[in-house]
Amino acid sequence: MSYFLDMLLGRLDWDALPFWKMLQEPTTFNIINGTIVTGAASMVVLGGLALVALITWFGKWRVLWSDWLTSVDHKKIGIMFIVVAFVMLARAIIEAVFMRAQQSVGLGGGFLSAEHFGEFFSTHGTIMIFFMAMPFLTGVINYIMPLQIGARDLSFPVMNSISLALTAAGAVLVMVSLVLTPFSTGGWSGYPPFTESPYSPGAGVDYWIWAVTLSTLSSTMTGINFAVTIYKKRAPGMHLMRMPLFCWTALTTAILMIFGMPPLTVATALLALDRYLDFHFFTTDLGGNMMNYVNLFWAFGHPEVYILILPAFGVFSEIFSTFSGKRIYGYKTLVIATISIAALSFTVWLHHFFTMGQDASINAVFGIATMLIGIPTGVKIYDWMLTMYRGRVRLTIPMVYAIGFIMLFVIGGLTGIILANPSIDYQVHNTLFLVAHFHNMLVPGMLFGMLAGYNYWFPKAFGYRLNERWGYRAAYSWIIGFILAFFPLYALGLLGMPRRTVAFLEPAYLPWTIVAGIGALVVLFALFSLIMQLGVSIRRRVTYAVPIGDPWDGFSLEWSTSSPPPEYNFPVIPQIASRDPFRSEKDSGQAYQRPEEYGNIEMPANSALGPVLAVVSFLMTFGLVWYMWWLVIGSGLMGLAALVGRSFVRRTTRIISADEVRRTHESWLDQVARAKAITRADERDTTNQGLAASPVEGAVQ
Amino acid sequence: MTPTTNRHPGINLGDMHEEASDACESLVFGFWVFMMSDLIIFALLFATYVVMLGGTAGGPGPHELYEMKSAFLETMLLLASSFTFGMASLALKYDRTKGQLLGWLVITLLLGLAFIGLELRDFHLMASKDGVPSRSGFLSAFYALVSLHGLHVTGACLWMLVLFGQMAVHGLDTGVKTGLLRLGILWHFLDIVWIGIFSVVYLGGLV
Amino acid sequence: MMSRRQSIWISHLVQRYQFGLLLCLFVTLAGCSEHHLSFLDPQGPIAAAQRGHYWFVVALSMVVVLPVIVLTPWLVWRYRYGGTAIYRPHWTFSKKMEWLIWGMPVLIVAVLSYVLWTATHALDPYQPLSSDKEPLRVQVVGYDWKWLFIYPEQGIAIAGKLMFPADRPLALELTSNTVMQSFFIPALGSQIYAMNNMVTKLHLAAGAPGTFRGQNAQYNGKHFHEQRFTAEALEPYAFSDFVEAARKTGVPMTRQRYEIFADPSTLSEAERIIDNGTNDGLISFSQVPEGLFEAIVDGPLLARALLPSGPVAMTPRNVSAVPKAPAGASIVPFKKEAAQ
Amino acid sequence: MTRHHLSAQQENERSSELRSYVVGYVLALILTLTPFALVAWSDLSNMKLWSVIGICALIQIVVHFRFFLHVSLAKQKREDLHLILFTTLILVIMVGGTLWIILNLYTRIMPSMLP
Ligand code: HEA
Ligand code: HEA
Ligand code: CUA
Ligand SMILES: [Cu+2]
Repeated sequence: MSYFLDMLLGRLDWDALPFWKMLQEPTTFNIINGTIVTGAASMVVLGGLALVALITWFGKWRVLWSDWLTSVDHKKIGIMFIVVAFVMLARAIIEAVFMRAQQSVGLGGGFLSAEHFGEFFSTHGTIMIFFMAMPFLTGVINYIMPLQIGARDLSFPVMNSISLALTAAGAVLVMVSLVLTPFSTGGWSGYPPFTESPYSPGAGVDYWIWAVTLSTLSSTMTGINFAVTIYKKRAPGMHLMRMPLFCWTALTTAILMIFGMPPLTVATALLALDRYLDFHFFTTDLGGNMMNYVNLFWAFGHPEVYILILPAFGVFSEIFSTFSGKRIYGYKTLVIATISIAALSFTVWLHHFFTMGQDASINAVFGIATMLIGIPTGVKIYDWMLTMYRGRVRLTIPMVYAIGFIMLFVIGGLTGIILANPSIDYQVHNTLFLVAHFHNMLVPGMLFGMLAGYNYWFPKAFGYRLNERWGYRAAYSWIIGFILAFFPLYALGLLGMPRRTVAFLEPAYLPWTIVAGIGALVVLFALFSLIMQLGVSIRRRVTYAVPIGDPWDGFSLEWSTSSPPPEYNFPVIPQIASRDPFRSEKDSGQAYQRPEEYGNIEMPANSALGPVLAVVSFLMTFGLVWYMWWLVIGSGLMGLAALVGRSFVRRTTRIISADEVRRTHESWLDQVARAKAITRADERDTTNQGLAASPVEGAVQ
Repeated sequence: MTPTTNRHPGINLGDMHEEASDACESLVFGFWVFMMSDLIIFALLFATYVVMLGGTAGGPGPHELYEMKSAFLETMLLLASSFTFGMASLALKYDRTKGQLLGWLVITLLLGLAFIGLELRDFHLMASKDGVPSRSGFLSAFYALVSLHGLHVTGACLWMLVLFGQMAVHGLDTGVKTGLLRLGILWHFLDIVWIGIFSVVYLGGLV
Repeated sequence: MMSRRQSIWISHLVQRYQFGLLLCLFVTLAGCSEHHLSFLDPQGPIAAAQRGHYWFVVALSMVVVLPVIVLTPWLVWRYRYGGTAIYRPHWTFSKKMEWLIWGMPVLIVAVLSYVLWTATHALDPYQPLSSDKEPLRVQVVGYDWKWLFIYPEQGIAIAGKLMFPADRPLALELTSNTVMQSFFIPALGSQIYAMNNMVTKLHLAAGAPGTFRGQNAQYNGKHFHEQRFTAEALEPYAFSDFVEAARKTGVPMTRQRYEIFADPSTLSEAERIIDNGTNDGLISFSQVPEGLFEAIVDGPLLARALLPSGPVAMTPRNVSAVPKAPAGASIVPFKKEAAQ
Repeated sequence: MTRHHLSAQQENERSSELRSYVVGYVLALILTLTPFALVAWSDLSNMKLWSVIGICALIQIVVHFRFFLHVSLAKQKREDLHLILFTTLILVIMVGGTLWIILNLYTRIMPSMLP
C-alpha cells in the first residue's frame, strides 16, 4: 500500500503544504510566515475555484472553449497572453511589496523568514521576466504586428496556440508551487552549485527549472513564428523598409528569441541532468564547474533583457510619432539603431560576471562592447526627441508614459554604463545599485512601454477607449512611485548593501529602505488605478466606443480597420505604396474606400491541440517536479499521440464567404459614413468615434 | 517559380507540385529557422564538451573509451543515409509513383536505425569501462552532446514512420510532401552536426 | 592607468567633499556605525580610485544624459498641441542632426572606453599593489555562512574578523568550501567570487588604521545576510600583538573543530561550540597546519586528513553539548532544517 | 507514367540535382576518409592533425550545405542568407566567447581543468 502511494505521489508529502510547518512548530514567527503563505495559497485555490464557479454559473464553458481556448486567431491569442501576464503580475507585485515591506523594517530582523524572502525574490524575478514581461510583449506583438504588416494571421497559427499553451502551463506550475511548496530560492538566475541537489534538495529548484523550460520553449516557437510571419506574410508592397518601427522591433525581438533562448535551454537542461541523473556539469566534486552555467545563463540573459526592451522601444516609436502629429524622425536611423542593439546584445554577456576572476583584457573587451550599446540607444532617444521637435505634442496617457520613460530610462542607461566599467562594477555588482539599475530599465522601459501600448491599442482591440482620469492617475503614480521605490536603492547599493538580503544591521540603510517601501505603496496605488481604469472603462464602454477604429489619427495599417477588427483583419489585403500607409491614404483622401470585389477568405480553423498540450505539459512537468514517473510517462505519451494525431488532420482551414465579408464590411463603411470626424482637440472627448478629420481641415493644428 | 532562385533551403519541389511548393515556402523556412536555433544548442554543447575535456576526475578519458572503428562506421552510415534521403527527395520530385520514394526512404530509415543501434552499442561498451555520465564532468558532457544527436536521429526516424502512416491514409498529398521536405532538412542537418561530433569528439579525442 | 593624482583631479571635478559630507551626514543621522560601509567613503587606494572612476563616468555621461532630461520637458511644452510654435509634420531628417546624435555618444564612448581599458588593467584584482612593504598573505575560505581567514605565514586562522596591518598591502587568495560566494569589503576595494575547487586572487590595502564592513555579496541560503565580518586595519605593533595573542589563546585547529566549523551554521553558532561561547564575534585558531588552504581547494577529504584529531572545545563541559555530526554530513552539507 | 512526363527543362533540372547529390556524396566521403585515415595511420604531430581535422570538417560542412541542402549564395532568397550568415555569426560569438572566457578562467583560477 505504502509502496503504491510512493509510486503514485512520488516525493510529495505533507511537508509540501504551506501551513504544515506552522502546525508542527507554532512559534509566532512561524505562524506569521505560515499565514502569509497559506493566505497566498488559498488565494490561488479559491481564485481558481471562483473562476470555475463563475464560468459554470454563466454557462460560458462552451464559449470559452470554442471562442477562446481553441481559437488560433492571433488577436485572441494575443489577448490571452496578456491575460496570463496580468494574472502572474498580480502575484509578482504582491511579492515585490512584501519584499519592500520586509526591508523597510529589516533592521536587525523583520517579519519574513529568510526562506520565504528567498522564495519571494526568486518567484518575483522569474515571474516578472518569464511570465509577465514575456507573455505581455508576446501578446502585444501577436495582436498588433499582423495588423501592421497587412496580414490575416501569423504564419503558423496552431503553433502560436501551442506557444500560449506552454507559457500558460509554466505559469500554472509556478502558481501550484504556492500550494505545494516550496519554490526555489536560487533567484531568477538559479546559479549552481547552490541550486544543485546537495544544497537545494527539495522540489523548489525543479519547479523553477521546468517552469522556465516551458517558457523558453514557448518563446523559441514564438520567435520563429514572428520572424517567419514578418518575412513571408507582409502585404504586397510592404517592403521591410516600409514596415512600422514596431514591426522592426518585433522582428529583432523574434531573432533574439530564436538565438537567445537556446543558451538558457542548455543551461537549465544541464542543470536538470545534474539534479535528476547525477551528471556532473556544475558540481566541482567530479570534474564539473559552475562557471560554464554562469556563462551559458548570461549568454541568454543579456539578449533577454533586450528582448524585453525592444518591443517597448517599438511602442514608443509609434506613440511619439502619433501623438506629435508628425512622422517619425530618422526612420532609417532608428532601424539601423535597432538592428545594432540586437546584434551587439550578443556580444556583452560577460558583464554580468566581471568579478569571476578572468583576465583584465577580457573584462575590458566586454565592458567596451557593453558601452557601445549606449550609442544606438542614445540615437533612438534623440530620434524620439526630434520627433517631438516641430510637432504638435498631445499629452495623452500613452504620451505621459513615454515622457516618463525617456527621462527615467536615460538614468537607468547611465547606471548601466557605470556597471559596464569592470573596475566600478567590482563595487556595485551584487548590490542594490544593480537592482535599481535593472528596475530602472524594466519598469520605465519595458513596463511603461507595455502600459503605454495597452492604453494606445486598447481601443483597437476592444472598440472603446480607456477611462482617462484613472489612466492619468495610474501613469503619474507609476512615475512617482517608481522614483520613490527605486532611486533609494541606488543609494543603498552605493552604501554597499547586497541584493537578496532579508535583513541588515546598518542603521544607515533604514531611511532609504523606508522611502523605498513608501514608493512601493505608491506603485500599489498605481496598480489599483489601473484596475479602476479598466473597470470604469468597461462600464462606460458605450460612451467611449470608437467603432471606426482610428481614435488617435494613426499612421499605420492597424488603424484602417474597424475596432475591434474582424477575424480576417482586412476584407481585402491592402496594397502598400509607402511608409505610414494609412497616413498617406488619409492625406490623399483615399481612406475607407469600398473594395471593388470581395473574395472568399480562408482562415485557419480552431484546434484543440493547444489546450491539450497545455494540460499535457503541465502534468508532465508537475510529475517531474514530484518524481511521479507514471505521470511523466503517461502525459508524455499523450502529448506525442496528440501531435501525431494532429499531423494526420488535413482540413485545417475554414472558409469565410465573400458575402459575409461584404456584409460586415459594408455595414462598417456605412458607419464610417455616418460618423462625425473630429479634430485632435476633441480626441479625448466622447465625440471621438474613431474617425479623424482630414488634415485639410487642420486636424492636427 | 523561376528555376534560378530557391524558395527555401533543401530541395525545391518546383512547379510540378504547385500547391506543396507554395506551402513549403513558409513551412520549410520556419523549419529551417528552427534548425538554426537547434544548431545553437548543439554549438553550445560542443563548447561545453571542449571546456569539460579536462574534467575527467581521474576517470576514463577519450583514449580509453572511444573506438575509431565504430565512429567510422557510424559516420559512413549517416553519410550514406544523407545520400539516400537525397535520392528519396528526387524520387518525390520527379517520379509520380510511390515505389521509388518508399524504397529510398526505407533504406534511409534502416541506415538511421543501424546508426542508432551502433551508437547504443558504443554507449554500452563505454559503460562497461566505467564510462557512465555520472563518472565525471567530461563524461557528462560527452553523453549530453552525443546522445542529444542520437535522440534527434531517433526522433527523425519516428517522424518518418508517422509520414509512412500519413502516406497510407492520405496518399502522397501536400501534407506528406511538405513533411518529407522538412524531414529531409532535418536529416541533412543531423549529418552536419555529426561532422562536428566525429571531428571534435572522436577524432579530436583520439589524436 | 588611473593614477592617484588623476583620480584626485577627477574627484575635485565633481566636488568630492560635498558628497562625502552628505553621505556622512546621513550615516550620522542614522546612528553612525563605526564601520566604513562604502567606496564613496574610501579607506584605501583601490576604493579611492574606484570612486574617482565612478564620478568621472557619471560626470562625462551627463554631457549626453542631461540634455535629454532638460530638453524633453521643454520640447513637450514648446511644441504642445494648441501652441504656436512652428509645425513641420513632414520634417523627418537632417544631416546636421544626424552628425550630432551619432557623434556625441560616439565621442563620449570613445573616451569612456579608453579610461575603462586603463582602469580595468590598473585595478585588476590580480595585480599586486606597489608598496615598499611585503604584502601580508591571507587565505580566505567561504563556508555557509561565515568566512575563515588563514594566515599561512603566521600559522593562525580567524573567523569573524580580518585583521591586518595598515601599512602593508593585503594579498588574498580565495576559495569556497561550499557554493559560490563573493568576498566584498566596499570601503577597501573590489569584490571577487570565491568558488569551490578554485582559487581567485585579490589585492587590497588600507590607507590608515580603521574598521570596515565586509560581507558575502552572493546569495547562498537562509543565513546569507548574516555572513558578515569586520575588516580591521591595525597599527603595525597592534598586528603583531594580535598574532601573538592568537597563537597563545586561540583554540588549536583540530579535525573535529574544523568539521564543526565547516558545517552549515552562522558564525555565532560555530563560536558557541568551538570557542566556548566567548561571544565576541571572533574565533581564533592556533596551530593551523601548513597547506590547509591548498588542501581545502583540492577537496574536503584532504583537508580533514591534514588536520590532527583532537577535542572539539576547550573544556569537556562543552564537548557534551556538541551535536554529533552525522556520518556523511559533509556530502549533504545542507540538512533540510539545518541548525536554527 | 514517370519520367517521360518530364519536360526537357525538368530533365535538366533532375540530372543536375542528381549530380549535385552524387558530387556531394563523393566529396563528403573524401573529406571524411582523409581525417580518419590520418588519425589512424599517420604520425603527424597532434597540432597538425587537429588542423587537418578542423579544415576537413569545415569544408565538409560547406559541401553539405551546398550539395545536400542546395544552399547557394547566388540563388538563395535574401532571408535564407541573412539567416545563415547571422547564425554563423552568433555561433562564432557564442562558441568562441565561451571557449575564450572559460579557458582563460581555468588558467587563472582552476588550472586542474585545463584539457
Ligand atoms: C519585468 C521585470 C520586473 C518588474 C516589473 C519588477 C517590478 C518590481 N520589483 Fe522587481 N525584480 C525583477 C524584475 C522585475 N521587478 C527581477 C528580475 C529581480 C531579481 C530577482 C533575483 O534576485 O533573482 C527583481 C528583484 C526585486 C527585488 C529584490 C531585491 C533584492 O535582491 O534585494 C525587489 C525588492 O524590493 C523588487 C521590487 C520590485 C518592485 C517594488 C516592483 C514594482 O515596480 C512592481 C510593481 C509592478 C506593477 C504594479 C506592475 C504594473 C502593472 C501592469 C503592467 C499591469 C497593467 C496591465 C493591465 C491593466 C492589462 N524586485
Ligand atoms: C530591459 C532591461 C535592461 C536594459 C535595456 C539594460 C540596458 C543596459 N544594461 Fe542592464 N541589466 C538588466 C536589464 C537591462 N539592462 C538586468 C535585468 C540586469 C541584472 C540581472 C541580474 O543580475 O539579476 C542588468 C545588469 C547589467 C549589468 C551587470 C551588472 C552586474 O551584475 O554587476 C551591466 C554591466 O555592464 C548592465 C549594463 C547595461 C547597459 C550598459 C545597458 C545599455 O543598454 C543602456 C543604454 C542606454 C543608455 C546609455 C541611455 C541612453 C543613451 C543616451 C542618452 C546617449 C548616450 C549615452 C552614452 C554615450 C553613455 N546591466
Ligand atoms: Cu561616518 Cu564616514
Ligand atoms: Cu546584461
